[in-house]
Amino acid sequence: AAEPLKVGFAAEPYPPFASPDAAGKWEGWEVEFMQAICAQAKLDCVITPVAWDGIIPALTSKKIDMIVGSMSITPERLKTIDFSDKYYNTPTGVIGPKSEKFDATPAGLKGKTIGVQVATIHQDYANKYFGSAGATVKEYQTQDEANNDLAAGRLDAVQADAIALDAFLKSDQGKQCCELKGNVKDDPEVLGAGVGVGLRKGDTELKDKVNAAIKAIRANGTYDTFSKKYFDFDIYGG
Amino acid sequence: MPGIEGAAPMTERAEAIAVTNLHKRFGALEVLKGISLTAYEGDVIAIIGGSGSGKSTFLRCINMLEVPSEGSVAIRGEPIAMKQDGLGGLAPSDRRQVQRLRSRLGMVFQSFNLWQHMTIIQNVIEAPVHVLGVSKAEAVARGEALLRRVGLFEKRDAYPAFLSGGQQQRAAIARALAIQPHAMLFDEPTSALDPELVGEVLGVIGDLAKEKRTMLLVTHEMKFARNVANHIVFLAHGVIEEQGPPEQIFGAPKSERLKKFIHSSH
Amino acid sequence: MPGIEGAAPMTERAEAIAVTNLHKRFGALEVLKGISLTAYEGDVIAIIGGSGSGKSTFLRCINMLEVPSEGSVAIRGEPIAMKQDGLGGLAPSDRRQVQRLRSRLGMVFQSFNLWQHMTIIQNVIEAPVHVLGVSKAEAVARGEALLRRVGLFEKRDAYPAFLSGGQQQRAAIARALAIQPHAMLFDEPTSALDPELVGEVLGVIGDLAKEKRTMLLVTHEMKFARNVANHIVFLAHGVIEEQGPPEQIFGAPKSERLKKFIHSSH
Amino acid sequence: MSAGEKAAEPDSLVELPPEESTVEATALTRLPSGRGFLKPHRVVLMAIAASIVFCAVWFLRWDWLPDYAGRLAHGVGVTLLMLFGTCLLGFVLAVPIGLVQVTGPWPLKLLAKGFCTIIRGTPLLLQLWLLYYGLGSLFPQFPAIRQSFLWPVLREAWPYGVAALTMSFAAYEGEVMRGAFAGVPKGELEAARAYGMSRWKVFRRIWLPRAVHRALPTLNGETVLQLKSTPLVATITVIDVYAVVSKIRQVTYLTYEPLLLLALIYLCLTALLVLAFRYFENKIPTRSA
Amino acid sequence: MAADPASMIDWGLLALDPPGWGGVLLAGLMSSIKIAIGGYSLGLVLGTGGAFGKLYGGPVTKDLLEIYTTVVRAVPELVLILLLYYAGTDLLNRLAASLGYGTVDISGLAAGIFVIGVVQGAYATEVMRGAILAVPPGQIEAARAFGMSPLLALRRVTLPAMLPHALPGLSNLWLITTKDTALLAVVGFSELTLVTRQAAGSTKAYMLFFCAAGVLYLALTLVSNLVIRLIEARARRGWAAR
Ligand SMILES: Nc1ncnc2c1ncn2[C@@H]1O[C@H](COP(=O)(O)OP(=O)(O)OP(=O)(O)O)[C@@H](O)[C@H]1O
Ligand SMILES: Nc1ncnc2c1ncn2[C@@H]1O[C@H](COP(=O)(O)OP(=O)(O)OP(=O)(O)O)[C@@H](O)[C@H]1O
Ligand SMILES: [Mg+2]
Ligand SMILES: [Mg+2]
Repeated sequence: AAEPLKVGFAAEPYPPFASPDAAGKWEGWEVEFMQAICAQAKLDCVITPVAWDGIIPALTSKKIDMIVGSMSITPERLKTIDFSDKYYNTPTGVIGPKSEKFDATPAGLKGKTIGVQVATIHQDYANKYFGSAGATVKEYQTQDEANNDLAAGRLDAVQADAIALDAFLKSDQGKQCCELKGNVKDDPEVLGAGVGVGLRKGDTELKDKVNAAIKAIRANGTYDTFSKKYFDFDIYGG
Repeated sequence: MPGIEGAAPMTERAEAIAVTNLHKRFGALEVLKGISLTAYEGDVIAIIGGSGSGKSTFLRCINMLEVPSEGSVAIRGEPIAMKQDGLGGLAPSDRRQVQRLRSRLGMVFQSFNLWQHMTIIQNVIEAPVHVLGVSKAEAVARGEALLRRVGLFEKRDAYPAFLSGGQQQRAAIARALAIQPHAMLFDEPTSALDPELVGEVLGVIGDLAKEKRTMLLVTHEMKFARNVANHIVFLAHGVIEEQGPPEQIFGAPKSERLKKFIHSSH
Repeated sequence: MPGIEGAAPMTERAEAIAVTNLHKRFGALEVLKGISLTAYEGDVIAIIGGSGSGKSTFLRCINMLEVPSEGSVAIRGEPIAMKQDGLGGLAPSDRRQVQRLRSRLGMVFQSFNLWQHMTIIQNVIEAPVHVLGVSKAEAVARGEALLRRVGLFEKRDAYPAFLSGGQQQRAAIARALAIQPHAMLFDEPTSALDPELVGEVLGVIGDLAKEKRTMLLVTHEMKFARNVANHIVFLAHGVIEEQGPPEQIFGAPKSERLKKFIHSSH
Repeated sequence: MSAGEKAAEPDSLVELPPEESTVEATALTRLPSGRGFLKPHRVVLMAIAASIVFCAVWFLRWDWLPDYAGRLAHGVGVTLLMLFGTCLLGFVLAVPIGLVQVTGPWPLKLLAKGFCTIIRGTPLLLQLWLLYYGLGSLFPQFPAIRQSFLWPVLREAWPYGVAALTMSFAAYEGEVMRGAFAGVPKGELEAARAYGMSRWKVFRRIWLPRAVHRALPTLNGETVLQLKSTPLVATITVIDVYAVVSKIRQVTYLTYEPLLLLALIYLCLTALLVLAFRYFENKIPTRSA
Repeated sequence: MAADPASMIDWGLLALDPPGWGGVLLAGLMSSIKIAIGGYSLGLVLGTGGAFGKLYGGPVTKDLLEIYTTVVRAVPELVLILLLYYAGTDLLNRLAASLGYGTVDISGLAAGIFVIGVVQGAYATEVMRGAILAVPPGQIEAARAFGMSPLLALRRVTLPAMLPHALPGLSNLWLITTKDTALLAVVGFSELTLVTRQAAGSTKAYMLFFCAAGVLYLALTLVSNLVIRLIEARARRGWAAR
């Protein structure tokens, strides 16, 4: 048999998309997505966790063959690696403490401190629309840290994708303190074209297979079946 | 005691150092077993004795570098206040007093103990400037004069590690002289010196004696002891086996041990 | 040179140490300015001179602890191979040769340099066991005999830091004797000793001389030099100012400097 | 990596050609002089370094650099501020921590020992995290603190970063100072006491300078380690140069170029530190065999 | 919401068997210790050689070592390991391919130990250099005077004499190594830090797992301290008590 295809996952957990359990088994939406496309394309896939810091070099030095890691497709990144077509795209929301009333517009966030995860499309968006309108943008390494600081009162608002925010608002901590202030106005140029599978440049054969598989599972309903287990809205986006 | 047994009429002079019934134990080993000695101003007392007989330890007890296990020490009539330290031993009770008294006791160590991170001149001016509060310019002037006197002026900016043994010893003597001490404690001040320099140091010590400075010196050089001291103390096995003016000690020793000791040095 | 100027007919004896035109510079300071000296087997040569005249440096050059700037050294007729080191100085070219020659040159340092992490007996057996390959049992037996000879047997298991100066010096002598050296280099072997012990060490050195062991000793004790040496070298300002048998040096010194030096030691 | 060569150590004292090692010259430093620096093998090394730099510039992608220059410079500033601030504060704490372990009364000794053990025994990230997310998020619960003048400071992240880094440096360095204090020859301290110096004066004039001098090589290492610990503050939103580079990596998905730049920046900073420490080390010549 | 914070802590998460994460944490700790011992040993060897090279080597050796210690200490370990592991194996594979051999696969563990060893070696070089300088020169001179070869003098005199000076610095390095093993996460190696993050991220019980990891690290430190104290007591024999 051929060598199995090594699929890189970020070793740091990112529920509900991908996280290991204590027995070392990976679970989450992206795990099921990966299994679906591998089955569809008749590929023999194994999950290979790699720390986020080393995931790109692991790809280029062929220690893994593709990355399923909630990577947003942006023009800047396309200069370095290749992406499949998007496989999900979520709206962007803003949350804030229940005690304060404002909405997710530049005017509403004026003078406020907004937390975002570093090096995400949200950071770029927040800088472009809110930062320029008089808000302070603070960068966090992880989403959880930003959420924590919002609960602790060090932030006035947090901007992130709707799924991450939804999970937080449903947690004990989130339920107590915060609420959704609304989704931001879309700007595809900044917010990008959704999340794609990361691939080595020039690996077109695999890219075609993956693209075909995504199309197929979208068409045959597999995609919606496993998505429903995790989300009560359409994660593929418009 | 020198004041009593010395030939010159010394009784009217003030006491410089008075040690009474001094004991020192290191664990089970009793190094000093009850020593009493009074040095009057201007006295030059040489302490002789075999290796390991406790000479260095005795000198170190005087300025409390070793805390005596028993007994008392008085400097210029001022007894060093002692207290029980709770462990069955003694301890000085007034730190400031000890510091004050020490600051006028010049000590020259057997192993020199120059401060390695300072040049020679810095070593010499350290105590005058930082303990006695002499101005730096004055201390340097005086220090340079002293270094010239011991023939080390060209080495003033060298670090101790780069000096010969004799040069280090002379630097240590200059350092002790720099504080213009009331009394000097020399632990083998000439062990690393050649005869010419021994002569010079002898001269320096003689000058100091004329200035009414008291001196206690541990030495192995009998000739030196004979020439410079007005009183000799022979230490053996932790007690003063015999003492007296040089003529008596070297000319007519009484104890067998001293006789043997003196004999071997001829 | 002793072989020529000495009174006894020494020319038929083998050369033990031969130094030719030795120069040593520390930077701009020229400490030794061309010294030539031959010691024949059984010679006991005392090196005297003022502090800083280069006596220690001379001794250290013989076993290459200081690399000479110029000149050559031969041990038992075997010249130490030297080469240019590329920086305009010299360097020994054969490390093994230097090690081999050193292993039979017993050295006693001015500052003892006992190894602080070893007990006295460990210090003494270190070189025999690890350099000469003597069995441990034999080295210990011989070492203990030596320690007894210098009166340190009870301190065999003490660490150097807990010994008095004289005790350390005797330990250093025992350590040097333990390698059964062909020649001994003593840097002030008696500076920290009392007269009684000086006598002992003198005895030891005399014994060694009888065993045909060559000795070079730096000393400040003229009496000692006179008694033990068959040849005296007077060093001044980096050159041999005068040399000869003790009677001549002490009885009829020629140079003004030596006269002054001898005079001051009386 | 050219900064490496710049930091190359000149010959140590014992190796100096004779005409440079007079007693007077030893009081000078061993820092390179123009003549001593350009030896043939150094020229070769520099040529190698130059070719490596050339390859890096030629074969890799650097088009993103101008966009981030400003942020990188700011990041370097934050890194330096964090480094010097915490090292200075940490050292001030380390001295008493080292000292009481050598001479102090037993309660203080125990306290210092415990502090060192706990701080050195747990990851810095955990300490930072406990301080910021643990302790720091307790403060807002108290309206009194929230109203007070301290709140604008407590609300920021950097005070927690400074506190955690300072404690870490103090603990590691305290251990080093303990060894250094214990290593000063006893005789020299005795000499100081024999001249009537008070305990404080013995400490300030003899013990401390001697200990610091002998601890300098280790201190140098600890400072470089501290430099590399500063990136952790990025986890609590203090953006240092490391965080800027991580961000560049995540935005561009470039593998090596930003890391090489980071390496270069750290190299320059380290080279400066090494040179500075070597300068102080050589102020007092030591005779080594 | 329960008022008592203790009741909020789900101790079951620390159970040794899945779904508890206790076993995973312990396995992570063991991996950390293994790597730390490997890397530290390599570092000690490199450090000893480096210190002697720096003090007694020729001018070229000295310069090369200075570059080694400066570069390796300066460059963040993450960068080193990425360069060595990924770029290194990449180059190796290309080389092997052009020579007609198959691909080689360097294990992440070997690469990790190597990188940690090289980094520790640079720090240890400096620590030992300082310690050797602190040994009274006469001690080493005496060894030479008795004809010891440089290696013998090193083993019998210099190393034991410098040990008391080097131990505090070296024990610091050991403690740092145990935590530096976290780097190996980048090459996909599960050690304590990575599994802690995984456990915390999956369960959201950050405080619990970070503190648990802290306790494990602390336990390791305490055991290490005990060993270090034994070594130190032995090394300092012969030092006059202060
Ligand atoms: N700190 C100490 N701990 C244990 N024993 C000690 C200590 N200091 C000195 N001794 C012992 O006390 C005795 C006397 O030592 P001291 O240094 O006073 O002798 P000394 O008369 O000065 O000898 P020397 O002429 O050789 O210098 C010696 O046996 C020595 O071993
Ligand atoms: N490593 C060194 N660097 C610079 N100068 C030195 C060094 N070693 C010795 N000197 C100088 O060389 C001269 C001779 O020193 P040496 O130790 O040989 O003297 P010495 O004759 O043994 O004196 P002493 O009788 O005082 O021991 C002195 O002026 C000394 O300062
Ligand atoms: Mg003594
Ligand atoms: Mg000398």
